[in-house]
Amino acid sequence: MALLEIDDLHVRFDTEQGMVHALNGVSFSVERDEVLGVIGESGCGKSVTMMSVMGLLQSPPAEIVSGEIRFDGTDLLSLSESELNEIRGNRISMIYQDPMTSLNPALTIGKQVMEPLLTHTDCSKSEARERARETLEDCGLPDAERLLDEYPHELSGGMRQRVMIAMALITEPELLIADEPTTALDVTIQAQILQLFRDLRTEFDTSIIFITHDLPVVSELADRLAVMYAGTVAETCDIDEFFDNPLHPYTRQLWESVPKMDAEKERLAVIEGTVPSFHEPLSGCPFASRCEQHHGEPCEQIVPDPRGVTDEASHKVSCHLYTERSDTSPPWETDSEDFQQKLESQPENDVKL
Amino acid sequence: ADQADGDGNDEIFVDALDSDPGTLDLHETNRVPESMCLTPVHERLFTIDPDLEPQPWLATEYETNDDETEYVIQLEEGVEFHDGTEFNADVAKWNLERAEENSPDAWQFGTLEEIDATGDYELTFHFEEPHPLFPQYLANVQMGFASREAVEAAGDDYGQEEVVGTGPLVFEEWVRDDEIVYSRNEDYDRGPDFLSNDGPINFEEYHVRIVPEPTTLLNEVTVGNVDGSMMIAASDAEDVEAHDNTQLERVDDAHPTFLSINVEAEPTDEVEVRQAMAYAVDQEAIVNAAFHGEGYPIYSLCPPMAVGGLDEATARETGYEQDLDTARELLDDAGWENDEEGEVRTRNGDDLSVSFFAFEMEPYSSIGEVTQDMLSQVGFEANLEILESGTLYDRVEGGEHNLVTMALSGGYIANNTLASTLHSQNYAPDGGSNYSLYQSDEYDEIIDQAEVEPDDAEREALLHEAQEHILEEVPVVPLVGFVKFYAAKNEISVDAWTDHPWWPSPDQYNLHAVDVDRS
Amino acid sequence: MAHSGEVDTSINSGDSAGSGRWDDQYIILRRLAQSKLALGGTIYVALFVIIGIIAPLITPHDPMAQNYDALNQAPSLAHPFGTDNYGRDVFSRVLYGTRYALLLGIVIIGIQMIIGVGLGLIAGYYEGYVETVIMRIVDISLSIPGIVLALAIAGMLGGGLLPLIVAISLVGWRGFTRIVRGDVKSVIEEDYIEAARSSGVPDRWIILKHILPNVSSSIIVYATLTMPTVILWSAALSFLGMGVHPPTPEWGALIADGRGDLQSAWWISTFPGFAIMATIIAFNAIGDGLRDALDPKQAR
Amino acid sequence: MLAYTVRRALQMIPVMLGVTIVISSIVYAAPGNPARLALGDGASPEAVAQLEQEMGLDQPAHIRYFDWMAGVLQGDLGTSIQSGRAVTTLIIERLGPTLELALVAMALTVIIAIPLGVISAVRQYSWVDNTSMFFAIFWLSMPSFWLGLILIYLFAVRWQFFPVSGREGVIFTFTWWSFILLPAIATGTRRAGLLTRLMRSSMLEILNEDYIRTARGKGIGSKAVIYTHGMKNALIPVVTLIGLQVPLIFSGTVIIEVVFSWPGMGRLLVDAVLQRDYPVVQGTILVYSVIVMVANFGVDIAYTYLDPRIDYS
Amino acid sequence: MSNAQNLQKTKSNRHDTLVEIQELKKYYPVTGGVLNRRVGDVKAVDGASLDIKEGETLGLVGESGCGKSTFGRSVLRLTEPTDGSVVFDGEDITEASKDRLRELRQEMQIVFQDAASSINPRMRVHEVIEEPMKWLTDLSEEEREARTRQLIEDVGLSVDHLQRAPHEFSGGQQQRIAIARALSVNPRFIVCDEPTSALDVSVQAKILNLLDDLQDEYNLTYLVINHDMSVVKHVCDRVAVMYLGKIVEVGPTDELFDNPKHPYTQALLSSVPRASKEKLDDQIVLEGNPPSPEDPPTGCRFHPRCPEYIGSVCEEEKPELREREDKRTCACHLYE
Ligand SMILES: Nc1ncnc2c1ncn2[C@@H]1O[C@H](COP(=O)(O)OP(=O)(O)OP(=O)(O)O)[C@@H](O)[C@H]1O
Ligand SMILES: Nc1ncnc2c1ncn2[C@@H]1O[C@H](COP(=O)(O)OP(=O)(O)OP(=O)(O)O)[C@@H](O)[C@H]1O
Ligand SMILES: [Mg+2]
Ligand SMILES: [Mg+2]
Repeated sequence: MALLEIDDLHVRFDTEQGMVHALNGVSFSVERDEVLGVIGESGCGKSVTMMSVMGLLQSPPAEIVSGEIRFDGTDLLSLSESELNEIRGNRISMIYQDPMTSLNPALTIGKQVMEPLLTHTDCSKSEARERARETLEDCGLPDAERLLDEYPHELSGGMRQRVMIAMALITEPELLIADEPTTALDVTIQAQILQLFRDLRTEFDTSIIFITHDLPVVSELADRLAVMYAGTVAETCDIDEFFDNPLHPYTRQLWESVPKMDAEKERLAVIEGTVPSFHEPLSGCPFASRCEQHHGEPCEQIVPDPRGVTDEASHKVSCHLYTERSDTSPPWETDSEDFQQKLESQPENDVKL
Repeated sequence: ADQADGDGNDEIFVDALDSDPGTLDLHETNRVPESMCLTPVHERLFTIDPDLEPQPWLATEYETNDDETEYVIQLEEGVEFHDGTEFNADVAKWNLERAEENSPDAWQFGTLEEIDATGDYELTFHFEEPHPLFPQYLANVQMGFASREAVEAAGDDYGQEEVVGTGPLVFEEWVRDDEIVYSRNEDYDRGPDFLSNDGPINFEEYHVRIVPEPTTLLNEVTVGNVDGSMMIAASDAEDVEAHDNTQLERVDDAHPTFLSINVEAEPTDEVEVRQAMAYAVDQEAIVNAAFHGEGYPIYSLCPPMAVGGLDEATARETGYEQDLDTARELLDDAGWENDEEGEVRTRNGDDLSVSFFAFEMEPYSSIGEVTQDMLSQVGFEANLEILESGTLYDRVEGGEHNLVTMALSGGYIANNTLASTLHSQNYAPDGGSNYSLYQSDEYDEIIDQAEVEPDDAEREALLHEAQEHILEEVPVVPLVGFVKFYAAKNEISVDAWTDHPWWPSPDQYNLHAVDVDRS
Repeated sequence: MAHSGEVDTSINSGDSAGSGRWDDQYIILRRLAQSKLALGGTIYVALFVIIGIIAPLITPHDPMAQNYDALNQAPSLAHPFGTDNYGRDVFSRVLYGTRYALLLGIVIIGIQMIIGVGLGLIAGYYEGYVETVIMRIVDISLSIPGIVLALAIAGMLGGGLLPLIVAISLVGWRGFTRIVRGDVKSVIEEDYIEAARSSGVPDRWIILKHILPNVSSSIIVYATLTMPTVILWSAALSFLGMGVHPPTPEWGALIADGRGDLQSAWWISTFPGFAIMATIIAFNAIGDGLRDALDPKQAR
Repeated sequence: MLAYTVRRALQMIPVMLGVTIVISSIVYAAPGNPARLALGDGASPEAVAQLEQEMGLDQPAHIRYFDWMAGVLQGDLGTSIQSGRAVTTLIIERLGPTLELALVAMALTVIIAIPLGVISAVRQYSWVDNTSMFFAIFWLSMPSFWLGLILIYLFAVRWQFFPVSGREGVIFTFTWWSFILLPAIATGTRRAGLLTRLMRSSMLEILNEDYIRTARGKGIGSKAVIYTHGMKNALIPVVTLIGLQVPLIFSGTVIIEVVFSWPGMGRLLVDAVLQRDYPVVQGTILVYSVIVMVANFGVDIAYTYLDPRIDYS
Repeated sequence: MSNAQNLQKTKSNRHDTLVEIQELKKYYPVTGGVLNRRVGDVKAVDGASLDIKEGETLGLVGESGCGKSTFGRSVLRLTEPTDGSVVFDGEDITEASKDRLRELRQEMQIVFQDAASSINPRMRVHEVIEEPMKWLTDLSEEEREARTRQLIEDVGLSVDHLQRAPHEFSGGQQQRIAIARALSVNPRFIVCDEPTSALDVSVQAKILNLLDDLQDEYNLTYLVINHDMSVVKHVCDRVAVMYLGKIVEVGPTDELFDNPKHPYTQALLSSVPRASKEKLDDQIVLEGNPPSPEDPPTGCRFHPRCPEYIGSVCEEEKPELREREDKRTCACHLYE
């Protein structure tokens, strides 16, 4: 059994401008001891998904319409607040997107790092302090003893992010959710944090969900990838598969548009069009309007199964190209070179918004 | 304040004032609140009896020469100040000299040349000119006596921390803006003969609370901690009267309100115009509208109850009562014409318009409004401006007005009233209080003569002549006399306190008559 | 050239279609309407303005007409709010009071705004000693409790409508300056100011065209929320006898008029009191509503 | 820290100077002749002129200002025209009652407003929230002097629970409380309304901060989240808010002192203004300003202790 | 090319130096102490020198806070530089009068990182684009309008958009509007301060392509500030690396990426994730954080973090930025 299974999760927000359908059937699972990278453009629902897992969505305006989130077999959505409190911060921890605002400015680092331990175990204050110091050191913060009595504002961004990580790890959770932990940081600091994550993987055996919108970053760390698009999961696969044999047209096009360090200077491929409006529930494949392999009616009218259309457990894709509804097949599966050519031969005037 | 009850001997009587006194040095002030706080502490050489005649008080007897330029006054012996020092001729002389030097009312000494202590208990006063009203003046609290020793010892603090007199109450403490506390002078036995109680007063302590807000004062008197007050607003008098807990007495006061008409400015420099104004005014209506009915119409500047006042019948006969037709006729005759009633009259293209100032306080602003209305009925255009007093005085001194609402505190003695309002010496632009800017040698002469006329009847005749003179010339239009209110809780027995309205001063209760019985 | 081919006409999905500023205003209005309190306030104020303007048409009696035959009458059909000590119709006086409230509010806030916003813009935009001087003046003025200063000014000027306006205006501008300066400081951080500079826009124009419109919403909110203060201060000063003089049917003066009759003729001061309260509640409601509507972050 | 305190204190000096200039300008610019008013009706022009000279009214404004300042620096605020007493003495006598009233009003405000604001924020849109917001707006909109009149009428006149007016008794005794309670309520209510709302919105703001989410994500119970994570942060703006209330409370006491016959500085000021007692007006406003400045200073210093982010060294 | 021929200026030859920046400094005062005196400086830019050649795209990379934006703004004199000179097409703009500066603004424009904040939300799109023309050129209203229409299409939007308010556009579209505004006065030199870092990859690609197209069309010179090495690699002809207010290395993109000289550049490059199956294994992970520009280290500013630290010379002497043996420009004692 997977450690965490998210099954067809639908979330919407009731806002002044109308209903926002943020999640339109998100499904993926995390195995024990694996790092799942979740990638997607800004606004595609990464954070909302994770907030749902943590039970931290503010309701109203948020409303979980349907779906299940099973953690180690229990449906988190059916738990009461206090039952949920047993789990979060203890067995599941989260590192939040912005280390600058996610630490309480009025409490010392020590107090905040110790807090999960004091809440979830009955260890004494001094034990907790000792553990906090150790964890901070594990997270690459020298001089942890002094740090315990300092306040967040006295720390740099990178250090704060390490504190956040230590805070999440102190209870040795089974699942660690990291929501864009490096986005706010500089490259050199990002490298440090990524290094830390790699080290932690070996030291703590915890599963990690690593969220980012930065493909290169996730490729450094993840075992598996879930590609999100407009509140759905377009594709879930092993990282190697992702590079070798991406199935979903979005995945492919996304990959093409990323400037790469080891490629020659060339014109970047672009994805035409814009993300569909979130105001309406999905009426077809969300990527249909921008899809190069778009093939008519089914794409526009039938929502591809969010759990993945293929039976394969390790590589799931949510696209009509792989169902019997499609009369064509994806070009790269049958003839990969053809596709490459097609890309290269794109007329220049297409390279516009 | 409601402390122990009992036989009435250990009670506290709480009075209330509407503003904090500035000083309790009797020689430094002549304002009403201060006077009210001082009268029970300081005795004077004379007092006024119910027939309004001066009676010796700290004096035993007095003599005067024929032309009343010299007074010899014998003092009571064995009188002690509250600090134990003796009251004698030296102390009295020192006090009166101090009053002459400092008091705002020093004019009451007239042409005093010198005071001699001609014996241990005898004072002799020499005047340049006759000073027939001197004993009356000596009945004012400003002419009272403070312990010389205490004054000299306290220096600047006298009147602030220390007040020492000979009277029935002993000053204890003054908490600013809050209250003044007095205790009973147990040894007091010099009350004038006309009082039912000439010994110590009937209660243990006397407190004067300062309550500036009229509504609060009303509430304090009816249900609160104040036992009695003379500061009730006219608009609240009925409420006090109607309240189950309280009683109210009304006494007419000599204190007049009137309109001063600027005799120098156009068009009120014409006597016909002024007379028309006087005919246009309905005093009764003003009483109702501006005084809530709590006043009485006056037809001469000095009401009958003032010393030298004109009796009402004469005043009405010589003077004016509302008569709109006569007013209109007068104006018509003077060439101020209009086609229709209520329209503004004109003459040679000029409107009959007058500038009219009224104080921003009640009842003056209301007097202004009502009078404006009345004037317009006969064809005046009265441009009423309601002004704060500082501004009003400034502008009136500049002669910018035609008409202004005025009142005179005191007013008990006709000479004073008539001199201060209309004597050319007091010409307003020079800083005086003659806001009519009236300058008449004839009038001045009558007043000056009355001031020094030794014979009472003669003097009265002169004063009446002066009043009739102004009724002809109309530099003022008399309006309303104030009414004094004595409000008190029912548990206060006040039987005799209004019997003699001038005891111990025109502004004060007869505290000797007050009895507190809270049982 | 190459770019003429395909043009993307789609509009960002999150935003509603429509045209620009009207759209903004529509959203603001809708937000206002959604808050029942703000809606109520707006309706009340609209009525209040209308009443102020057409008072002479709808008042049953002349507010100044004295009637000695009908003194201190309790509310009745003829006099819905009763009559006062002079037989004047309290209802008419209260209605006329809206005129004074409006007049005082608009004039005083107008003056405060001209002084305060001007100085605030200058202080916020120009750094250095200009700012220091202005802000020191604000500090100084803030160190003197407002109504104490207003009372002294109005009182020493002798009371009356004009001194009242002068006093409250002189005291109140500082709030605008503070608000505006703070906002300018944050607007100035925005890159569009830098962009305007690099577009050669002169300072004066940057202030008027780029900064002022972007701080205007807080000015409007602040002005709306200042209205209650102005009304309360005028009432308080009039009550102390340093404001509008008695026969004038200003609400504070009306309360002062009837304060002695609370026991016997409660209606004289109670109705103007309620008029003040209702107006203040309305302005507060609109102010809050506007603030929320203009600043979605605050809308919770 | 000390440097900051010193700097902050030094900063008060120019402001203070500015305040004296502002006050004096207003006083000197005012029309009306205090000498006249002091002498009363019927005073002779010579007497008025002499008094003017004694009071220095014939001097140009800047000379008067410097003379006055010279006195102020020695603690001498001049002499009252009306009573002839030292203004300093007059003020000292009344300062106590005013401070009492302001502090009690402040305490009432804080005691009512802070918990109410917090509860309203925590239980947003609940009946507690709706009710307290209703009352907050209600109180906020009531002219304090009118409220004072009504309180007197109801609680002192009608039901007679409290004395009508005045101040009696030794501080903190029962009598004292009975006298101070109504005026303190009248002074504080409007402020309490305001503070409740401010408290609520600042608490709401804090509850929406990311670090509150972080705390909830740790699995701490919601009460603990509010009290350990919310309150400490909420306290920081509250100090500012309370600081902002200080001048308002003092402003409020002025009129309430008149309504309740409370023997404080407000009455002194009102009387002095009406009587054009310049030195008293100048002195009272100055003292009010000093109080406000000291309060603001205190708030700023308190701030440095409360908010670890502020580093003033 | 229909647009605005009247605005075309004589362009100097490609590869001539267009902008020459020498020892540019920008200090921000730090105040403190009892009297709030100036107690120090944030040395945001501290003696940076750089040549920008006509027609090239020069990338400027560096960590957050190292002074890139300050540098860019000082070059345009949007903030007044503390010291140093910027010579634009032979003219020292740090000396230029206010009026002259305004004329020069026609030649030099800027595009900001956050498009949303760089457009006044209260203005219509057409006002936004027209504004520089209004103040910087003598074009008549009709001419301005015509050019605005031309520009909006040049950047890939349509004339229908001109009447709309900025908030109706997505981030990418807003950036296009900002670019149109910068282009409106037909400048020769544009500073792009992180023009895509607020955008998603798919949108970033479009903007980068657009900038590329416009460069050809308008004969533009770019200074592209960015912290994303892969973007820089992708769009720039040459790259300058900045560390703590100083340029530490400059070179042609390929050479610099293939063979970085300065240890900082090396670390920087090795830190960048590759987006490939191979994970970084030879990564140089720098210790510690960049020091504060208020109190920069002595000597070589990088020495406290430098993996190649060679001794006291690093601490004591400031390395000079100059051309080294293999035609590479860097500032490091390793190559002395
Ligand atoms: N409180 C909210 N109210 C309304 N809509 C919301 C709210 N929170 C999120 N959304 C919507 O949900 C969608 C998904 O948001 P989410 O924060 O999960 O995106 P994300 O993938 O995390 O993006 P980013 O990379 O920018 O963090 C967005 O379209 C957003 O507009
Ligand atoms: N107006 C200012 N006042 C004081 N210091 C400033 C100011 N602007 C920038 N700084 C400081 O100057 C330094 C350089 O800032 P700059 O914005 O140029 O960095 P940057 O390299 O552009 O960073 P980023 O990549 O985050 O945009 C920083 O330490 C910053 O705090
Ligand atoms: Mg997110
Ligand atoms: Mg920058």
